[in-house]
Amino acid sequence: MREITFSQATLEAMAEEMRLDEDIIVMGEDIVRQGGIFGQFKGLPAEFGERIMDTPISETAIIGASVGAALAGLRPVADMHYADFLGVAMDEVFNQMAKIRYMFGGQTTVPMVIRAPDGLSLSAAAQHSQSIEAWFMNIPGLMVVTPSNPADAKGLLKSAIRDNNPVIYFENKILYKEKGPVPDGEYFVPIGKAKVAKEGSDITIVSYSIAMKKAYEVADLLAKDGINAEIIDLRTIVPYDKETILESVKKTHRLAIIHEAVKQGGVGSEIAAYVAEEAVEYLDAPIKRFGAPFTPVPFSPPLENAYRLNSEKIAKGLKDLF
Amino acid sequence: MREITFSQATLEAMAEEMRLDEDIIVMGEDIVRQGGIFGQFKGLPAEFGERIMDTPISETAIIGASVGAALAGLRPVADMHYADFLGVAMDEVFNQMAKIRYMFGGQTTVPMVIRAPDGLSLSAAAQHSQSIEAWFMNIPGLMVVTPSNPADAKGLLKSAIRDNNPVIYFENKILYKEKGPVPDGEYFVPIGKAKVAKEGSDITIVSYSIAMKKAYEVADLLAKDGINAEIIDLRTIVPYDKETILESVKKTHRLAIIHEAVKQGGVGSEIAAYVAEEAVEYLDAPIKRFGAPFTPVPFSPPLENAYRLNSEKIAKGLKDLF
Amino acid sequence: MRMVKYNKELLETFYYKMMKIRRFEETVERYFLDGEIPGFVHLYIGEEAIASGVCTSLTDEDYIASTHRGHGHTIAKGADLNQVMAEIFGKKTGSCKGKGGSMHIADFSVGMLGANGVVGGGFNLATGAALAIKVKKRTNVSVAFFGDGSSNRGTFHEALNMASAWKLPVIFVCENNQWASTTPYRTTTAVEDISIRAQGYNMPSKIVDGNDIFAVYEGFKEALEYVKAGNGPFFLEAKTYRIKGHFVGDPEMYRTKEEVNEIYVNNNPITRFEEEVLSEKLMTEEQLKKIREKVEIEIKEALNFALNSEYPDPSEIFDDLYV
Amino acid sequence: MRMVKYNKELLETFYYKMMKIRRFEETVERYFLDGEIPGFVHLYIGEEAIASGVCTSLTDEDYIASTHRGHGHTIAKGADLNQVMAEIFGKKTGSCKGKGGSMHIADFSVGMLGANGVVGGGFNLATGAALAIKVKKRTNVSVAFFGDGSSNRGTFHEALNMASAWKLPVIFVCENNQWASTTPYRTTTAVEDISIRAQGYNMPSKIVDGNDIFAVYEGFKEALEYVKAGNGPFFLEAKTYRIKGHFVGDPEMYRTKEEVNEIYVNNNPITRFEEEVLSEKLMTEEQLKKIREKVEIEIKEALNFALNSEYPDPSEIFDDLYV
Ligand SMILES: Cc1ncc(C[n+]2csc(CCOP(=O)(O)OP(=O)(O)O)c2C)c(N)n1
Ligand SMILES: Cc1ncc(C[n+]2csc(CCOP(=O)(O)OP(=O)(O)O)c2C)c(N)n1
Ligand SMILES: [Mg+2]
Ligand SMILES: [Mg+2]
Repeated sequence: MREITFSQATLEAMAEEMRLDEDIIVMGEDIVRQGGIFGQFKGLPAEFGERIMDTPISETAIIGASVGAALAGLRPVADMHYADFLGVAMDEVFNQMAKIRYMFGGQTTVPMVIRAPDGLSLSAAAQHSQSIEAWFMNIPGLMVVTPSNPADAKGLLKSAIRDNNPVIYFENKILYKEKGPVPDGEYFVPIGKAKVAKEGSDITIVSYSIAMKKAYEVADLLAKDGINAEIIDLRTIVPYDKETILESVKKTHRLAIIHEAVKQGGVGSEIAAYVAEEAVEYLDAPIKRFGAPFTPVPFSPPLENAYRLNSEKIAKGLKDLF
Repeated sequence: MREITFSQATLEAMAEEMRLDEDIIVMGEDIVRQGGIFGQFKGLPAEFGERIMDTPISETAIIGASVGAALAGLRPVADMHYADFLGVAMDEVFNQMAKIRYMFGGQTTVPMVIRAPDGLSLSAAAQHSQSIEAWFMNIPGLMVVTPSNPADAKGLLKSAIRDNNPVIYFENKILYKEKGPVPDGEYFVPIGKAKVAKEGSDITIVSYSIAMKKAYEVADLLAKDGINAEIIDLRTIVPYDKETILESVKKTHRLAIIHEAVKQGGVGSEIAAYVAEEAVEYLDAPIKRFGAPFTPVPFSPPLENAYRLNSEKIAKGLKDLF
Repeated sequence: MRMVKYNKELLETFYYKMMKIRRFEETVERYFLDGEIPGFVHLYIGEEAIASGVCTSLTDEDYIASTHRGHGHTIAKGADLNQVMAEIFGKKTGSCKGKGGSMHIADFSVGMLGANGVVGGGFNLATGAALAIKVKKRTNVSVAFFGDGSSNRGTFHEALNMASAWKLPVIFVCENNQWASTTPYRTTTAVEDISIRAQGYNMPSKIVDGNDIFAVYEGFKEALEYVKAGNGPFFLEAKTYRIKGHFVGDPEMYRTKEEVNEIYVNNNPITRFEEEVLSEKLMTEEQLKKIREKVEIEIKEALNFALNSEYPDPSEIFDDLYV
Repeated sequence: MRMVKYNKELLETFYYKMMKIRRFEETVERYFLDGEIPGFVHLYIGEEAIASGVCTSLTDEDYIASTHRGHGHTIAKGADLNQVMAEIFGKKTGSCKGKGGSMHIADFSVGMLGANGVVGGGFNLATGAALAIKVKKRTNVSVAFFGDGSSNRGTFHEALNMASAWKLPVIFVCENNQWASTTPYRTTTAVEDISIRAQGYNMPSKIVDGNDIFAVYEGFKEALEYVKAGNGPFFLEAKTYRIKGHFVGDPEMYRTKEEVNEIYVNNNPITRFEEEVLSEKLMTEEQLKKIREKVEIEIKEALNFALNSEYPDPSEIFDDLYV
């Protein structure tokens, strides 16, 4: 299979879908002239002209107008620049976008996608490094996807654009440059379905997005001790794939969840709670969650490093379960 | 002990603190002329004059200016009207208020309180009925309290106002009119400390705010079957009182969490995950979470009723654990 | 005389729309006070000339975004009255199947994109709908109704700037009813005329007497011409007054009954219309009466429809969340 | 001649502040490109006259709220240069102990309430600080520096309205540098002069040449007088140009080198100042040189301080979150 970057994979998804459907428009800050701050829109303006729009620095208008445009027949893709700025448009996201279909009794759909680049990068500090996907697990009406590699990035973005529900697409900033195999031809990665990324028998590691890299590292470290980890890539966090998780835990009898976001109140809490509710009798060990410490993201490299997930520490923590 | 309403208890807290400290100011929409939409500010304008301020309908300014005022020496209390509008000011809450102390290396404090009336009331529907406290568990830098009765309402509000950290004070709209015993004289309820509201031996029920009523009802129902429930009122959800929870679970070997907020990704997820991480070996049964279904709040009474917590159903679910 | 240019049909439409809203609101008020209507209700009484004067010039392919005070807009836009009434009663037959209620009334089939429980939530929705019109090269327009108080929300600013920068076909209609809940708008709003803010977006504006349906109609027509010519958005400010409490049940401790009554008697948009068309002999009392009777029948029918409809079944709670 | 009224001390302060910022930024740029400075860095080169012209009239008891482009404001407000430099290098000795970096530089000891990674995050902070000044009956002012692009944020609107409705002592200083990152501001901003928006808040405004420190200084003094007299806020727009890329490392594909160079050569606030004071014989080349030398020493010292300081210990990650 050909290898392309995550960023290119998203570009392919956008271009393919935009060619097929004229109703798709794209708006965001600084996406036209330089192709987006991470190059993820490069070339689209040349091909699609006015369908790619530079917005004012007005996040409520970016999301709110996208919702309005969706109600009037378009399929907007709105770029958030940084996921950290979702707070600016939070009312539009949770009180409008997420609720319109339901509170108006199904009269309409809100087919739109928010692209939200997230995660730690190099010392971008407290307001440009966050992963806030957990908030949206608690907000009915949205779908939330979190690709971890180029193939999923493309397949999930295409699914998100085609979906008639509002979707938040969290794309990790460090992943943009990562290369990986991407199928030729048209394909979709279904929303709501997790992937068993690596089969194993001794412990289930659930992860998503950039933390999948750690999951693999941890699995390798565990393998050295003869522990065979199964890795589940959630891909979608709302709705998350309960069946795949349960099935795996029933097989391995141990569970760990790894994400880059803050551990407390994170996605891992929901997954852990779900398993403790539905399959506690299968567990041979405590459920372990790994995520960021309970502080904002610090700037200085040594502090930021201390803030990051650490595969060795995780592996050590997991070995203790055996 | 004298009995006063929750609403009056908050009024006493405000008045007592404002008398002692001239730096406390209060701002919000519609609080001066009619005493707040739930009467929770009644009388304060008469006593404190210009220190109680009607704001424009500008939630980012209400929170943002409160933060700025806190940086310049005041101790603002900002009223959110409805917790549902926190989304409008979410950036101010999570990127400014919560982070300023940390990201500026402890140069300053941000002593302020956000009062956020939340929860279901009678058919207020999707945008005026929400309980969104779980989001803030995932945001380092805040303290979050959730009183369940008049005495705690007063004691926690006084603690919140005195605290030099930013505090979100979620006050349930239905509780305002509830009466309960409130101590005479000055007292404080410490932030971060849960209360064992009822001792028991067979199952631990963790709850807070309005759902505490359900916790008592459920305990009564369980008692009929000879099940003696211990009830923990969290009082504070950030930081939550891990010790009290663990201690109880180690005694009862069963755990349930009840809150009015959406179950998925709720506070219950974090509590359940924490126990599954730290004390799974003490559990004799699955951990049960009870919360709202995964939909926005519907308007029509029969739908809203179906949306509410139901003590019978919860009790039935818990009996199955034995 | 300014009214000679209005043909009979138009005059009838004006009166019909205004009366329909007025009688609808009076009916809702009564049933709310009787405890038959759940939730919050914000009445449009005294402001009927605005929605009616505006929506008369719109078709079902034009969009409106409304506010918490949305019944008037919904009715003026031509929504099915039975369904609107049933929704407010929380019935399964309501426009939103009972999921929305008064604060979330909507009828997408006539381009009514919804009331909004979030003050200022509609600015961006209307702007986005206008963007869709522009992208699809349609000739329609989008209208955002909004209150004086809501003009202090950041969304006002972001939407108006975007609409103007992108020259979108949207008309911002300010219903300046002097009050934002319990607060006289001037105490928290730095300007007397909200429309002066249009200058900050390079947008033309006009102030009209919002209790004079002819003035509203003319002002809106001017806006419509400007916008339809591709010039971008327009700002129309209609000066009016909120006759009823902020919501039904409001103790109204912040103003006197006299102040309100003064306006209700002397500046009532419906009475003014009646007096004007009668004194100008453009309509007869007989004609007006016929319209009132028609309205009465429709209101009664809507009420019966609502009262006789079933509540949704609890199981419907999970319907209509995702596609 | 307009400058005869400026005494030597003031002229020296102008030059000193501007040169200090310029040389600081050039130093930071070099070390950033060398990979020694982590994170994002937005340079203030070409805009020095604004922060310098404004802050010269402020004391440590006056507040400023800054932006992502905050070094100039911080230095002009009198922050300790060593600590500022160390912070940008991520050192423990930095003003924020290495937790903030360039985008979150702050020095509360001189009333500098922080840079802000959120564009438009400062409007409300400055307004709130002004509220505190008013409540405490102090005679100080608060200043919000902000970019042209940020004037499209809703926070701009909410803060300006609140400040005016409450007559708060705050001065909004717009640094209109023609660009919002890669976007020429006029393509997304509906007005040419941002300051026209002040009218929407009943607020006086003034436009000055932001590359002329005398104009900035005078304009700000006018604002200060107005505000200190208790009249409420004032809006000052300084026209300038962003000489460097949006951030260090910006490929700048959206404009030509010629366009930038033109302005750097012909409208450089520092060169303009030098030429003017020399030609007016208000300062000598000798005097200017002495100041430059002083600046050079301070920059070198700050750099050495930063380079020789330690990084924070990983364990410090948990410090300074809660009180
Ligand atoms: C974002 C938000 N803030 C506050 C409220 C509470 N609220 C509902 S209506 C209202 C007053 C609105 O005033 P205005 O915009 O003038 O409309 P009017 O009620 O006069 O029609 C307020 C403050 C809300 N619903 N949403
Ligand atoms: C809320 C928010 N939206 C977007 C950004 C990304 N961003 C950083 S600086 C910038 C441009 C700011 O332009 P302007 O306000 O004119 O300031 P300048 O950079 O020209 O000094 C943008 C869009 C941000 N940091 N915060
Ligand atoms: Mg009003
Ligand atoms: Mg700029």
